[in-house]
Amino acid sequence: MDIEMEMVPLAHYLFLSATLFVIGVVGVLVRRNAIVVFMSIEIMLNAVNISLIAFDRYLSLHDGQIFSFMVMCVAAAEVSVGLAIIIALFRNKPTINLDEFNIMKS
Amino acid sequence: MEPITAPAIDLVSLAPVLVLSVFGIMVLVTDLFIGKDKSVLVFISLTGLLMGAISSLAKYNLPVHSFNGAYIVDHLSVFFTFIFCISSALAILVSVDFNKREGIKVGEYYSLILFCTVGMVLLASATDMIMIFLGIEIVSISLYVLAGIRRNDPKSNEAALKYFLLGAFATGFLLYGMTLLYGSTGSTKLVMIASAIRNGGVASEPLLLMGVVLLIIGLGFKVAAVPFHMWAPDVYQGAPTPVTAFMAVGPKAASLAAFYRIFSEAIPQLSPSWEILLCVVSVITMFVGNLGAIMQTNIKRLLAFSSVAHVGYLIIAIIAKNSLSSSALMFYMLTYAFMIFGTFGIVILLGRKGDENLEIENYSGLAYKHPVLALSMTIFLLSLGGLPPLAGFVAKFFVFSAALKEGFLILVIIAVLNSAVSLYYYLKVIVFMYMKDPVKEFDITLSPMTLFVIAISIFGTIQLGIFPDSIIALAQAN
Amino acid sequence: MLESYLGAGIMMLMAIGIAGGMVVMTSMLGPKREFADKMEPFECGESPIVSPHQRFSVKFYLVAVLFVLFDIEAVFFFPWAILFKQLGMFGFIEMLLFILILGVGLLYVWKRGGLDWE
Amino acid sequence: MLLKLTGLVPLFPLIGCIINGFLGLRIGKNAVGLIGAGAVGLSFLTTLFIFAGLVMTPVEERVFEQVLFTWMSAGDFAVDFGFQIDPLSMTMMLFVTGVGFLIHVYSIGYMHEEYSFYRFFAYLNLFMFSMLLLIMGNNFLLMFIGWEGVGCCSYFLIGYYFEKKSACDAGTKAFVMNRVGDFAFLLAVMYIFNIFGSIDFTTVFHAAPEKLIYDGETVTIITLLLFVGACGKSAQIPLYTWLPDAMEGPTPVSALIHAATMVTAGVYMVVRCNALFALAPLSMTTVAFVGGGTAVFAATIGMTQFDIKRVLAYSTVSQIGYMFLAVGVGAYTAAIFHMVTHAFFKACLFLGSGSVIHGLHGEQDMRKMGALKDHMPITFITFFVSTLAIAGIFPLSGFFSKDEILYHALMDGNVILWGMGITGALLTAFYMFRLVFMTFFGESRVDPHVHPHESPKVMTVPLVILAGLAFFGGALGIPLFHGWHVLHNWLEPVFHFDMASALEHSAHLLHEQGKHAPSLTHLLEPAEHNLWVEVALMALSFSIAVAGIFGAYMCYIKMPHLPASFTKGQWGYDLVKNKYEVDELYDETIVKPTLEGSTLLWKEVDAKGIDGSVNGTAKTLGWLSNHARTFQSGFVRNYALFMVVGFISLLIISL
Repeated sequence: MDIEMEMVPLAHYLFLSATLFVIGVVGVLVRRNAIVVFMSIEIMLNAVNISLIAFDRYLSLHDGQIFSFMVMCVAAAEVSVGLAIIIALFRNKPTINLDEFNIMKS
Repeated sequence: MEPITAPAIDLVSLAPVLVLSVFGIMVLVTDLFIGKDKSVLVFISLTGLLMGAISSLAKYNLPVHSFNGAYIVDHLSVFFTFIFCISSALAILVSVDFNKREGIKVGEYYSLILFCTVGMVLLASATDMIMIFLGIEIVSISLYVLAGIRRNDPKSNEAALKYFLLGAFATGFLLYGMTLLYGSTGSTKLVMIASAIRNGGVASEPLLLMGVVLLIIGLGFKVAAVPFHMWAPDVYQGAPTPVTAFMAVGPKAASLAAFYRIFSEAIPQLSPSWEILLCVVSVITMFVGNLGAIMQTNIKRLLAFSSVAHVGYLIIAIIAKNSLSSSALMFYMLTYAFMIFGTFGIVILLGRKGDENLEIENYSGLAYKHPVLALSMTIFLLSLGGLPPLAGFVAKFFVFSAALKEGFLILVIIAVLNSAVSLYYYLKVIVFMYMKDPVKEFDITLSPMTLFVIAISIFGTIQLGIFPDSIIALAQAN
Repeated sequence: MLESYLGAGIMMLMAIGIAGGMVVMTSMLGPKREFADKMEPFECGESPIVSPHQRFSVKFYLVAVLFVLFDIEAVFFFPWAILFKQLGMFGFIEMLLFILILGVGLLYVWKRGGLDWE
Repeated sequence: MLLKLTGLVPLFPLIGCIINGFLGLRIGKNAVGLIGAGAVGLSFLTTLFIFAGLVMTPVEERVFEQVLFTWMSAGDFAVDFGFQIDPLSMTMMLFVTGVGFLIHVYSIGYMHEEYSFYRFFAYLNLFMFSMLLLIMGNNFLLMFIGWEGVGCCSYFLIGYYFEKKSACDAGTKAFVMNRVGDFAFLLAVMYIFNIFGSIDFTTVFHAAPEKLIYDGETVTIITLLLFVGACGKSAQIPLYTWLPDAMEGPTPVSALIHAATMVTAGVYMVVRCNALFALAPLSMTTVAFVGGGTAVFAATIGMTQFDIKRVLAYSTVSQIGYMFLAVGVGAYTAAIFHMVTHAFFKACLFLGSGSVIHGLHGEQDMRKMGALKDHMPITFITFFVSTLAIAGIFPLSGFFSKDEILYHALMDGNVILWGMGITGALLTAFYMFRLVFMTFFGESRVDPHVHPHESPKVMTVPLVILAGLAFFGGALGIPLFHGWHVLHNWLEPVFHFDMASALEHSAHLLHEQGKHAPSLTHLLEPAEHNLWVEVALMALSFSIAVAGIFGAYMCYIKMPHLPASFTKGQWGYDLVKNKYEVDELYDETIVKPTLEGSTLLWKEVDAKGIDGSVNGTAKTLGWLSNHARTFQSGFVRNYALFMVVGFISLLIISL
């Protein structure tokens, strides 16, 4: 198993992770649907997880695995809170288009 | 395989976290079995906060490292734990009457504040990035819910959504930064990171630096530094007023403590690279905060921008990173807690059901109907503006002196200039209170709890201004 | 010094390029001929009878959220299960505490009525 | 020991403020007045005791520090909350509490009709407290507290008539302009802390010659910053425009804060820091020229005003300019001397004008006054005496103090400064007598519905006392013979500065930096006292004052009669006509150009230039603020975009 892994250098994983992260960022910037924006944020978090695990594997460390567990957990908690907020929002104003939430501004 | 020996567990040093968590759960569970009257929950939460504050003294001979160097009890963390407990207690006290008036009848409100406090204590005591991340998330998630606790109010909803989406977005950056730091130094522990950098054990310098930039973004968002501050005015405006006050003090203090710890303990060696970044952030934060506040007509937005400006001053303490600056940071946050809760206490008192009277115009002529309230507000605002001999001045003086000691002359000049500008908009409110005729009748119910908070805040603001020495001595015992 | 940034720089540029490229490409390459019939929802040649946007009951979301929460907590059981023997009594007690806290959460959800379908 | 009473001096007004502020409405007006004035009276009495104590101590030991508690300490840095009593602060305390007490008494009468009488006295007492803190503080920070405190009280008192929008604007303007000065002051304090590691007066001034290079960059920056602070508080060019506007406040406030005490705080501060200024010749020159310039400039504007209080306000600006002129040429005693006499006569003038306004039921326009001397004799006499004093007529107080300043300006070797001073003296005599003539002499132009009346005793008694002080105050500093100058002998120890050793130190410091120290031995030559020059100057300045008065007489007594004599027709027509032509000539060639020029100065430079720049700054801030607001669009995605842009910018900076 190790031999197979060695064949793919660390940089490739980091590259994948960075790409995913940027895809997430761009998603947040260009999409209007709150749920999709939210999904993009999850992509960012998971991109981070990829780096964490890759670092662990290549530098023979362990903390990153724990870290990624925590990230997943926290992400789940955020999902539930986020969905709850979006549902509460939807009840008052039946839309999830972010551009329509603009009561407060200077 | 070998049996794994149990890691060294030091529950005593974790005492405040445990106590607060237990009380938080207790509030949650009790709420299930009681009726509409939530005063017993208030009592439990206040007891919990008191116990939490006391339990933070359980360790002496500081600093104590525990959990394999992931957790520390030192003067910084104990002092900050006290600030958190005080600010959460004040937040609960101002909420009582507010919630009654506005019909917020959810018991989770109090437990969320307690859980949030747990997160803050973790943040101030963590010396491991995983713990810091957990702390930040516990705080943030509680705040997302608290901001949107008025489920039927579109403003509150919007505030929660904005805060949540942007907060999660910022968390992504923060995490990525932590990952890069971890990847290039091989550890999540702050001390180990520092030693890796010192001993040249850095795998990739560019990744490390990029990690630092990402960290600044993530933490900058949590403390509302420019340009990551834009959520603050909207969220402060939309959230229920006691939550706004709470947000402006406790979580901000906690994030600043973590900010300080990371930058002074993990990556002090890199200061030539990040000093300039933080200087830029600090300067634009001060300017945007103060300039933004000038034109505001809503008191909550005004205070939001003013709190952004205050973060600008506080970042200076992080940049200076000497022993004076850490005690300055602690002292500043303590005084800030009193000033903010005092101000918001009065803002809450002035509101009525369905009409919160948040326009500055509504403060016209307050001095004639309620001279004592107007005087208190004046004291808080002048203290926020840094007028001696009030607490705000001493705090600012401390931070600026710490920076001067490290030779940041220009930064300090800009900061002093900014605090001169800031007085302009604080004065605007005072002008309205003292020098305009009332636009409408004041219909103020002098609720005892809120008055109590205001009284404590007045005492704190004046006491810390005229006799700050004992507290300063505590803050710099390390 | 700058060379070492080169790699990171190229990586960033490519990452941005790919992500941005995908957004730009879809809008550029995708055909955009729009006419009335095309914008109609397609239902086997028939005109649609009801709006396709059916609302799911909020209950589904609630259950989904609760499921996600409790499900993800299970992730912490895996390391414990793998090292069950080595961790011994310490691990066992820790896990009991963990489950206890989860149980309090479950109790809360139950009493709040989160598990009632009707 | 009497000196131990020091802490009580500021305590009394503070207690008065608290009682009046919180219980004022309940205890009734009489009690409020009694407490307000009584508190200041008590602190004046205490000050007298302390003064006696200080006089009894030997000259070398006349510095007494009383530390109440440690205000804050951090690391190696500690600030005490303590008071410093030395001849300088003693002098200030005496006249501040003394004049303050009189003005408090006067206010009881003047403000009696006001609804929020108690509020006024609470502010006034708070002001006294802050002012005493400013004077007595033993370190820069405590001085700064007092400094900000008096600013705050001044702001509240200017805006006392809050119904008037102009009053509010004036208050805000005063506060903001003061903040500019305060900003500089605070920077200077921090700079001092940075260099000396302490902000105690004694420590800093003691260490100054050892740590600072004569004419070095550091000391110049520090002193200039301090001076900018002083400019803000003492209304000097370019930060003076708030003071005339500040006249929107009640008249006793103008007398106490904007004439006698607060506005002279800047002078006090510079004098207090004489050990620093002595090392910075460039700053000294700046101080002198700004002072001299202000003295002339404000005086010219004073000639064009018709509001009785605004004339006095510009006069105050001008007189403080004199004090700075004195400080700038190193004549510290002269500056303090003039400050004291100015406090006497200017307080009397303001209170007198208040009495006039009171008697005319609120009229402030001099064009609607005239011939009041018969209606209000006491006011008139006291006012006249003070006017003579400010105009510099022998042997009144103003004559001696102004003359001393002019003498030192000339002896310092700068004829331009002296010229400024003498021009200012001429203009002062002119506009002050213009004021007197328009108000008390000539035809009555008073609104027929208004019946002028003399003010009650509680107002006139302070006037009489102040006029007496204005008359005899000059005795403090009779010049000519060594040893007669009481004030000089008294203040001497404070201004003692060992220039020789300072130069030695700075030469040493320069040497350490590898630079060559310039030879500055000429600084060490003792200044000689030239008796005859002084006598000649006295005669000159006396005649200048008389000339000014004569000018005013010509313009404002003679000319206004002309239309009336025409209607009466017959007697002495030719004579009058001849007179008229003389007057006309005089008017055309001298008065009119001067007046026009000064009006132009007032309209263009004052209103557009300086006010304009203040307003411009406010506008720019508003504009920036508006732009900052447009970013705050309310759209989540914009905010996210901003974060990303911020990230990229930081990344770029970090490379």
